[in-house]
This record gives sequence, C-alpha cells and structure tokens, in this order.
Amino acid sequence: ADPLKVAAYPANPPWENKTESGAFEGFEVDIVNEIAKRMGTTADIEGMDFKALFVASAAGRVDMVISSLTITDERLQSQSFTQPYFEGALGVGVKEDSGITSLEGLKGKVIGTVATSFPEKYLAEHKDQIGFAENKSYDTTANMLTDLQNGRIDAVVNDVVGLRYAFGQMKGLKVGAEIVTGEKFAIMMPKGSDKLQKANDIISEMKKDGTLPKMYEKWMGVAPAPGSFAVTPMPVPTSAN
Amino acid sequence: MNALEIFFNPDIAARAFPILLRGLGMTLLLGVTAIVFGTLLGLAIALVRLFAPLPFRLLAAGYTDVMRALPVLVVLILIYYALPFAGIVFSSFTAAAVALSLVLGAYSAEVMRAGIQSVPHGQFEAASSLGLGFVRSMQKVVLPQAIRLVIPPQASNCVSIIKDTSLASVVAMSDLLKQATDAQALFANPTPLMVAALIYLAILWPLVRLTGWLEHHLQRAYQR
Amino acid sequence: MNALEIFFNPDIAARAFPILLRGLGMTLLLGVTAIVFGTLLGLAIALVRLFAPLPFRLLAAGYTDVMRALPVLVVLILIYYALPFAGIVFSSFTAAAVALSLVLGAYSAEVMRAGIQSVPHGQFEAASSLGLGFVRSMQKVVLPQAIRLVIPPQASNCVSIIKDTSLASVVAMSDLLKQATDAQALFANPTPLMVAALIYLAILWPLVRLTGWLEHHLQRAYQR
Amino acid sequence: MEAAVDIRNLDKWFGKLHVLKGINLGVASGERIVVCGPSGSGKSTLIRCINGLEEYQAGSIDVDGMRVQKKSKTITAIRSEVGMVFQHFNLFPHLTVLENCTLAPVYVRGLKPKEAEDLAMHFLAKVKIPEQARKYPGQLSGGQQQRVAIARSLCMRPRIMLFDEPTSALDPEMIKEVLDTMIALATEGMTMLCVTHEMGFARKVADRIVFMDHGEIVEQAPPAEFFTSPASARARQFLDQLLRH
Amino acid sequence: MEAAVDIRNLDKWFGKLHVLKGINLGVASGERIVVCGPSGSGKSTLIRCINGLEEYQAGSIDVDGMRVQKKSKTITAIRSEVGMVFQHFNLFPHLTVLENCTLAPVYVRGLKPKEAEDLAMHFLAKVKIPEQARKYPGQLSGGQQQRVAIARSLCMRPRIMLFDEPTSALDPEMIKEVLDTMIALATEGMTMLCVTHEMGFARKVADRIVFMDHGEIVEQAPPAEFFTSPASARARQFLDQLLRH
Ligand SMILES: Nc1ncnc2c1ncn2[C@@H]1O[C@H](COP(=O)(O)OP(=O)(O)OP(=O)(O)O)[C@@H](O)[C@H]1O
Ligand SMILES: Nc1ncnc2c1ncn2[C@@H]1O[C@H](COP(=O)(O)OP(=O)(O)OP(=O)(O)O)[C@@H](O)[C@H]1O
Ligand SMILES: [Mg+2]
Ligand SMILES: [Mg+2]
Repeated sequence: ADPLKVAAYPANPPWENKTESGAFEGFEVDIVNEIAKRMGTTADIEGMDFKALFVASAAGRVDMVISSLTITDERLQSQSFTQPYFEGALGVGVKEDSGITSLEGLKGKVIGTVATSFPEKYLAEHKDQIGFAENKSYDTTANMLTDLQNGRIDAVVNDVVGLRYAFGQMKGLKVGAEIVTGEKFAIMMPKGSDKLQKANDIISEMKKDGTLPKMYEKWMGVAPAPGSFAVTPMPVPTSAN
Repeated sequence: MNALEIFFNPDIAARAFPILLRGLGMTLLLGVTAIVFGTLLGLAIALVRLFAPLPFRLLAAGYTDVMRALPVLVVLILIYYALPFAGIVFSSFTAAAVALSLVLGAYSAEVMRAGIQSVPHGQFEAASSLGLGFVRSMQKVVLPQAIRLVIPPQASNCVSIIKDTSLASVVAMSDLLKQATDAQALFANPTPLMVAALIYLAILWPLVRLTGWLEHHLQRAYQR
Repeated sequence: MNALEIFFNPDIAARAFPILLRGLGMTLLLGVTAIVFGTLLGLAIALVRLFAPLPFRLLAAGYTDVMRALPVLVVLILIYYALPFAGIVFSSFTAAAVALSLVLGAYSAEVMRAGIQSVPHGQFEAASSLGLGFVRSMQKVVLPQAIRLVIPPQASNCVSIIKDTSLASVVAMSDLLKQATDAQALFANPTPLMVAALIYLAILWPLVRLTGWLEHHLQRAYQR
Repeated sequence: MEAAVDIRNLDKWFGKLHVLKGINLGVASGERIVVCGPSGSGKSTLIRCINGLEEYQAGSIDVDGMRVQKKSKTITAIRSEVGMVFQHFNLFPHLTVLENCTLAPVYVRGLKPKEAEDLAMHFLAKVKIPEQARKYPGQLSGGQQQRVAIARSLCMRPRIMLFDEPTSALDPEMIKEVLDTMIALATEGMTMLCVTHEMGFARKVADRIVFMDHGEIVEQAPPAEFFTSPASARARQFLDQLLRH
Repeated sequence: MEAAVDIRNLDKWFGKLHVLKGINLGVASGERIVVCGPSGSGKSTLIRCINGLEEYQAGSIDVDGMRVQKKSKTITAIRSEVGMVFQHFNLFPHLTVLENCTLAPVYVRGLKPKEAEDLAMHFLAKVKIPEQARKYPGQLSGGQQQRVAIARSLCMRPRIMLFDEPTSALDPEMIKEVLDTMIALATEGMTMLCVTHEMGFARKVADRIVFMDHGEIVEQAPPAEFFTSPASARARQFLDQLLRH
C-alpha cells in the first residue's frame, strides 16, 4: 500500500517535534506510526505551518493531520476527525514575574495565540467575559513564545501540555493558569476519507490492547486516568460534544 | 463542486469580506506611513550623499548599498526579532513601518540623487550669485526642477513598497494578506485568498499603469 | 554581556554556521532555478507579445501586468495554499520556484520586449530578404543584438528575485532565512540572524554593484 | 524571352491609402530596369512587394513563375532567388563582414561553412573589399558597407537583384564606388530592378526606365527617349527638378 | 575715487593647474572694464573669484571693502552687492520671468512680494520686455532670456555688475539687443567688469581694457590705445586673430 501521508506542525512537543536529524517524534507521531503499521504500511510525515494543515487536509493533499487538534463543530463542517485520545486543557503562559494567576488576570492585557487554533477561537468567544485588550495571532508557536519573552505580549494561550513542555526549555516563563475546556484531541482527516473508519477502529484496538495508554505514559510522564479518553474506545465523532 | 464554487464561493466571499477590509485598512495605513517616512529619509540621505563632508557621504553610500542588497524580509525580521535582544521592542506595525521606510529610504535616495544631479550646475551658481543660501537654493531652485525627474521612478518605488507591505503578515501584523490566509484556514476554502488577490490587483494595477504613464510623460528634461 | 557578544556571539555563530550553510544551499538552488525558468518564460512571453496574433498578445500583456501588480508573497501563497484545492499540490520548493519564475517571467518579458524592439526593423527585413525564416532571424540576427540591452536590466531583475527567495521561508522552505530564524529561536540569540544577513550581503552586494556597472558599460546602442 | 518578374494589375493599400494602383510590369530575364519618380510615388513599395516584404491586396506577382504570397511556402524559395539591397545597407552589426555574407548561404542554402566562406571571399573580391572580411560593419565607410551588402546578396546567387536607392544615404565621394559595382553586375547580365535617381547610371546601363507617380506607372521608355523627350508632363517636371539640383 | 574691487597678488590653482598668477587689479566705482584674452587664459575664473563662486589660494580680493572668502559670513552681503550675468543665462526654467526677478529680492533682501514685483517690472521695462513678465524662460528667444538675466541681477540693486561673455551664446541677430542694454547700463554709471570679445562694445563704453593670457594680466590700456597700438606681441596676435574672423 502507499505510505500514509501525514501532515504535522513540526514544533509542538511533546505531541510532535522535528529532531535535529529531521525525523519526527512525539506522542501523536507514535500513534500515527502504529496506525500505519497496522494498516500494513508506513507513515510519511511532512512538517507544515499550522494554517497550512487545514488547507492540506481540506484539499485532500494528505491523509491525516496531527497537531494536538481539537474537535470543533466548525472544523467538522469541512474536515473529519477520528475518536479523541486526550482531553486537552488550555494554559495561560506568562512571564514568571507577571503576577497573572487566573483568567481574570488577563483583563486589559495583550494576548497571543496561534492563528486558526482552538485557543484563538476560544478567546474570541470569551472576549467580553475576559476583557483582554487584544489578541495577536501568530503563524508559529516559536514566534509567539519569542514575543512573550520580548514583552510584546503579556500572555499566551495554548495547549497546556505543549506550554509546560516548552517552558521546561525556555527561561523566565511559566504557566500562570489552566483553563479546563473539555476539548478533545484527535487526528484530523479529509472530510469523508475512506480511511477514516479503518483508522478509528485501529485506535479503538490500541486503546483496548494497552498500546495507546503506554504511549501516553511515555510522553506525558503519568499513566492515563481510568475512564479517560486514552483508554475508552469511541465511535467516529459527528459533533464536538 | 466546480472550480468557480471552490475558488470564488460567493457565500464565503461575503463572510470573509469584512475581515479582509479590516486587513486592507492596515495595509494601506502601513503603506502610506512607509511612503511618507521613506521619502523624507530618502531626501535626507540624498542631500547628505551630495553635499555633506566625505565621511558622511561614504556612510550614506554604504547605507543605500546595504539596504538595496538585503531582502526586505530580512530587514524586517532583523528589526522585529533581533532588536529586542538590544532591548528595542517594536510592535508589528512599528517594526514593519520602520523596515519599509528604511528600505524605501535607500531606493528613494538613489532616485533623488540622480534627480538633483540632473539639475545643471549653472542653476546653483545663478542662485548663489543672487545671494540665496544653500537651503533656499535647494528649496526654491533645485528641488522644484529635480522633482519632475524624481516622480516617475519614485512612484515605481512606492508601488514596490505597497507590495512589500504584504511582508508584514510574517511578523503577525493583521494586514490584508494575513487576514486572507487566516480566513482561508478558517473556512477551509481558498476564496478569501482569491478575493484578497483581487483587492491587491484593484489597488496596484492602476498604480503600475500610472507609473508607466508617468515615465512616458514626465521623465524628460525640463522644458515648456 | 555587551552588544557584540549578544549579536555576534562567536560560539553560537560557529554552531549555527553549518545549519545556515544548508539553508544557503537551498536559497541558491531556488534562486538559480527561478532565474533559469523565469528568463526562458520571459523570452517566450516577450515573443508572444511582439509576434503572436492579437488575442495572445493581449493575454501576454495582461499576464505581465497582473504579475507586476501582485506582491510576490501573494503569488507564492496563492500557489502554495490555494492551488491544492484544485488538486495541484506542490512542495515548498516547487511552489516557491514556480512563483518566483512566474514573477521573474513577467519582469523579464518587459525587458526583453524593449530589447527586441530596439533592434531596427531593417534588420528583420534584411534577414527575411536573404530567405532566413522567423526562428533563424531571431536566433542569429535579432536576439544577439537585443541581448546587450537586455543584460543590465535583467541582471537587476535577477538580483530582485534572489532577494525574493527569502519569501520561501514563509511556506516553510528551509532556506537561509528560515534556517536563521529557526536557529535564532533554538539558541535564543540573534547571532544566527545577523550571520545570515551578512551572508545575504556577501552575495548580493557584489551583484548590486555589478548591476550598476553593467548599466554603465553595456546599456548603449550596439556599436564597435 | 522568359519573364523573370511578371506583375499584373497590382493594387496595394496602406490602410486607406491607395499606394499602388493597377501596376502592370514585366521584367525579362537579363533586363535592367531603373524605376524613378517623385518621393512617395510608391517605388519602394513596389519593389518590396516583389520579394514579399510587403503584402498586396489585388492582382498578382510572379517571380520565375512562382506566385509571391507572404504566408506561402514558396516565399523562402522566391527570396533566395531575389537579392535585395537597401538604402541603409542593413548589415548585421554584430557579425563580421564575412559572417554577414555566410549566414544565409549556411542556414538557407545549407552550404558547409568552408564552402560558404570561399563563396563569400569570391564576391567580396568582386566588390573589391576582400581585405575587410574580418572587420565589423561599424568599422567600414558607407560605400564599403553598401558594397558588402551587395556581396551579401550575391552570395545567395540570386537570379534577380532589387536595389532601393542604394546610393542615396552615401556621401558623394562614395557614390561612384557603389555605382561601379552595380555597373559591373549589369555587364555580367544580372537581371536588375533598381530604384535610383542617379541618371548617369540609368543612362549607361538601363534597358528601360519606369517612371512612377502617385502609385501609377506613368511612362516607360528606353533612357535615350526618356531623357530627351519624355511623353508625360509629369515626367518632364520631374526631370526638370532633378536637373536643377 | 573709492575702489569698488581691489584684487591683490591673486593666485588660483585648479589642482596642479595654476590658472591665475599674481593678478593685481583695481576697479574704481563707476569704472567700466572689459576683460579679453584667448580661451583658457583665466578670464572667467577671475570674475568668478570676485563674487566667491570660486575659491582662491593666495592674495586677496576686496569688494566694497569686504574681503571675499567663500565660507565667510560676508559672502551673502558681497553677492547682493555684485550682480553676475552668465554666458548661458542660467534663468530658472520652472519660474516665470517675473518670479525669476522677484525670488532673490524677496528671500535675500526681504522685500514684500508686491514691492519686489514693482521693482521687477521697473527693470523689465528697462531691458524692454515688460510684456514677457508672465512667460517662462523657455518661451523666450536667447536675447530676451539674457535681458531677463540682466534684469534679474539688477533687481538686487547691485553696485557692481560682472558679465561673462554675455553674448557669445546668442545668434547674431540677438547680440545687438543685449549689447544695447549693457550700453544703457554703462551710461547710467554702473560699475561693470565685462568679459567679452565684442570689440565694438569695448571701444564704445570701456574705460580700460584688460588683456589676459595664461593666467596673467599682460596689458591694460584705454581702448583707443589698446586697439591701435597694443604694447605686447601677445595682444597684437590676439587682436589679429579676432579681426580675421
Ligand atoms: N508602412 C507604411 N505604412 C503606411 N504608409 C506607408 C508605409 N510605407 C509607405 N507608406 C506610404 O506609401 C506611399 C508610398 O511610399 P513609398 O515608400 O513606396 O514611396 P517612394 O516612392 O519609395 O518614396 P521615396 O522616394 O521617398 O522613398 C507614401 O505615401 C508613404 O507615406
Ligand atoms: N572647474 C575647473 N576645474 C579644473 N580646471 C578648470 C576649471 N575651470 C576652468 N579650468 C581651467 O582653468 C583654465 C582657465 O579657465 P577659464 O574658464 O577661466 O578660461 P577663460 O579665459 O574663461 O576661457 P574661455 O574664453 O574659453 O571661456 C583653463 O585651462 C581651464 O581648463
Ligand atoms: Mg523609397
Ligand atoms: Mg570663460
């Protein structure tokens, strides 16, 4: 069979990340590699800008997209998703000395998010409630975090796991607050892909036979909670809830 | 779904249009800012290069050369990402405006230098002989004559700079192009990009034609 | 830590250098590809614009106008992000090469058209009278005479296109600029960017000077 | 006598301007014709029609029995039968004199470069400038350039030569050397159709003088007759003006 | 009599070229001097030094008692005392004739625009072209342009006028109208230093003729004496050549 064409955002550890040698590694990388193996082929992963991921999938340029993508109703209109395998939460990344410790602390502040990401949409929907001054959208996480360090923005909102991981490397930044959103991370595929059902079945298997929970533990440092998405097989989602 | 519905989906076009218009506003504001400051900077550099003491002349020559040799995007990224290490943090808009002005300044300087040099030396001498000082001679005698020769190539420089405003999207400024790519990702449809391209065309095509026309009709020696 | 240590940290420069060299390779490869195809395309368009039947002539004129009115980055993004919806999927390199070639083609066409038009009509007539066909007349009589006038402005077009290779970084191609910004993020230090800027300067400054020289020495009517 | 050129009822317009009006002209093989007439009378246009540099709208032109039509296949064949010499020489400035002469023989006739060079040297000797073969046109005087242009045409071994005011762009000192070359050609029996106002030349070599005015052939006569007693008032007036200068 | 211009031991070099060699020349107020000499003898350079358009390296020039030094404060004062008329007029092509004349009075003398215009019209009437005031220089003949240039200088009410071959770029028909204007000026008592080869003019108005050669003043004499019996061989030779043309 042809190799599985996978698009990934190349700088999103621990989900997926390009190493110095140019190979991909990460939690979702392990998942798609295993799916490919069980389909009797290999995964061919290509790095793209975050915005380009949606275009690639919508245009049928790739078979799968991994990038800690949240299932949303809007995305379901033009894309398909497999069942979720992780319950995400948003983190508010700030400078260590900023004193921001909650969502309320963002009032009047300039916030950064990645363009077209779930957090960007979340902030747009909660703009009045939070009362932030401005939301700047970035093409890459690296640029966004650089600007946070430079002080061009006061805070960033992104997937909390990724932020924690990044702040392990970058000095002077921390996660100031966590926002529980109940968002579900899954693999995105072209709408109505003929590989969708097969991929979903394999994920169910991986959850049942313990492969997926093991990968979870390897990358997140803790075992998944019982009853969490990482261990519960589910059907192909038709809505965000 | 046929090609037209994909690339010019009227529904998406309608929803994307207000988003794009906001971006267009930023693009135009940036373009005008860069043109104003870049042109003034260019005039200053041209005057330094022609009339200042030698070390300053060399500095000005080096500046124009470096700015014409560096890609605009590199200048922009240096200003946006490298300067903060020296404690200078510009907003996207300021960074883009500074970068474009610096670059336009270099190109304008070349054009203006040529324009001023094309005014016959006898004009300076006649002005001096009448007792006019350097500044007055420039203002009343030399520059008004140089301007005819300067306008066409400077118009073409301005068109280039307006096109280069699209680079601001790279440093997260919400200009027309950035709004369009974001909207394209949002709607998972290329219509916003196509509409943005048409907006660029609508602004720039007439300007390109105007530049050609100016070259034909204005770039001759002064005569009546 | 003083400014020099921040902006030109020798240790980081040494570590970043191999990474940047890889990017430089891509940049040069992209530049050369675009120049080769862009120049050929330009020649074809110029010939169509001068000698083809009217509808083709108008098409060619429209093409050059549109390409000169659109920002290069917009062309690149259309090709990279919009074409996939039509099932045409290019890699970053191909997309960038196509975009730059298309743009250079338009600018080259203008330059070559002017060059060919500057060859006196009598030269075509003499060639025809001797029985030479259109292709041979072009190849042996007209183009060799046009080329002297074409080289200087085309050199300047090529410099622009080499500068524009930096735009490929926007569609995730690992060119010199992209490697530099990535390395800057990796080392949290602006040195890689500064080194990259110096590399651009080292390549482009001589070219800019050469262009000026060519304009001075070659762009005159043919004479011996 | 076979007709080298046969022009019948030729009409040509430039847009709305009727520049050739029902021209009939036969040129026999070996015949030497001088065409004259006031400026704008259509002389250049007429001879440019003969080798297809201009299209015509009505009537016909046959050269060696082949119909002249701009977009037809025979045009190349016709053009290699018909040599043309222009007022402004139109040498190729980027090629040496020798290369000017060998270009068409090599690429149209398919000669080997060596053969073409021998041929070129032969004709350059004939026009008396073999020693200039390696120079570029820009290094020669006007008279020399025009002689190169004649040699270049001859290298295609044409059966008919057309000249369009070949001496009118030359300084007076150089006119003679070009006319001498043309007289030598005529003496060898070349069919020639020559637009010129050099009446000395016409008197000496022309079999017939064709006088044109306003796109029409007003009068044709042997030179002796034409110069002494022109039939038409227009020709008389033209000759008067010519002599007064 | 007070000295309007006092030049002492003036030396000037262009790089290594010694163009003025120890010039001594005094011009009294109201005096009219014509400077002549072969091309390259330094005539233009001498009068350009007087209003500071050229720097000099040794010696001194005083105008109305003020030392001429290019970077000094007095240079503006000197320049508004000294009018200069150039060979090529150097009118400002983007300004009307009137604007040419009012520019310096307004910005240097500080006149009100209305006053400056009245003054300009006065002098334009004097040079006999008040009706051209609203035209641009490009619309005038050479002679008219030079007269405008003279009027423009006069509007600064200078005490001394310098002329550098004011008629040598003019067609013969126009020389007279400019010379007449200069003669009228001389008649009114203006101090004039005039480089010209118009010997008729020199004879009529000059108090003294200064003959230069190779950067030196070779001879000074009233015109009657200079033209009839020049003292130096070089002046004789120069006059011979001038008359032969
Ligand atoms: N390419 C053209 N387009 C339009 N009109 C033309 C063109 N060439 C020639 N004509 C017109 O056709 C008429 C005949 O021109 P032609 O050059 O044949 O005259 P001629 O007899 O050769 O004159 P001359 O002695 O000046 O060379 C003139 O009125 C001329 O203006
Ligand atoms: N700007 C300059 N730089 C160098 N040399 C100069 C310059 N101006 C004049 N010269 C030289 O100085 C010498 C005197 O020149 P000047 O113009 O004063 O002569 P002139 O007597 O006015 O001659 P002409 O009658 O030709 O106007 C000449 O040898 C000239 O070549
Ligand atoms: Mg003719
Ligand atoms: Mg002089």
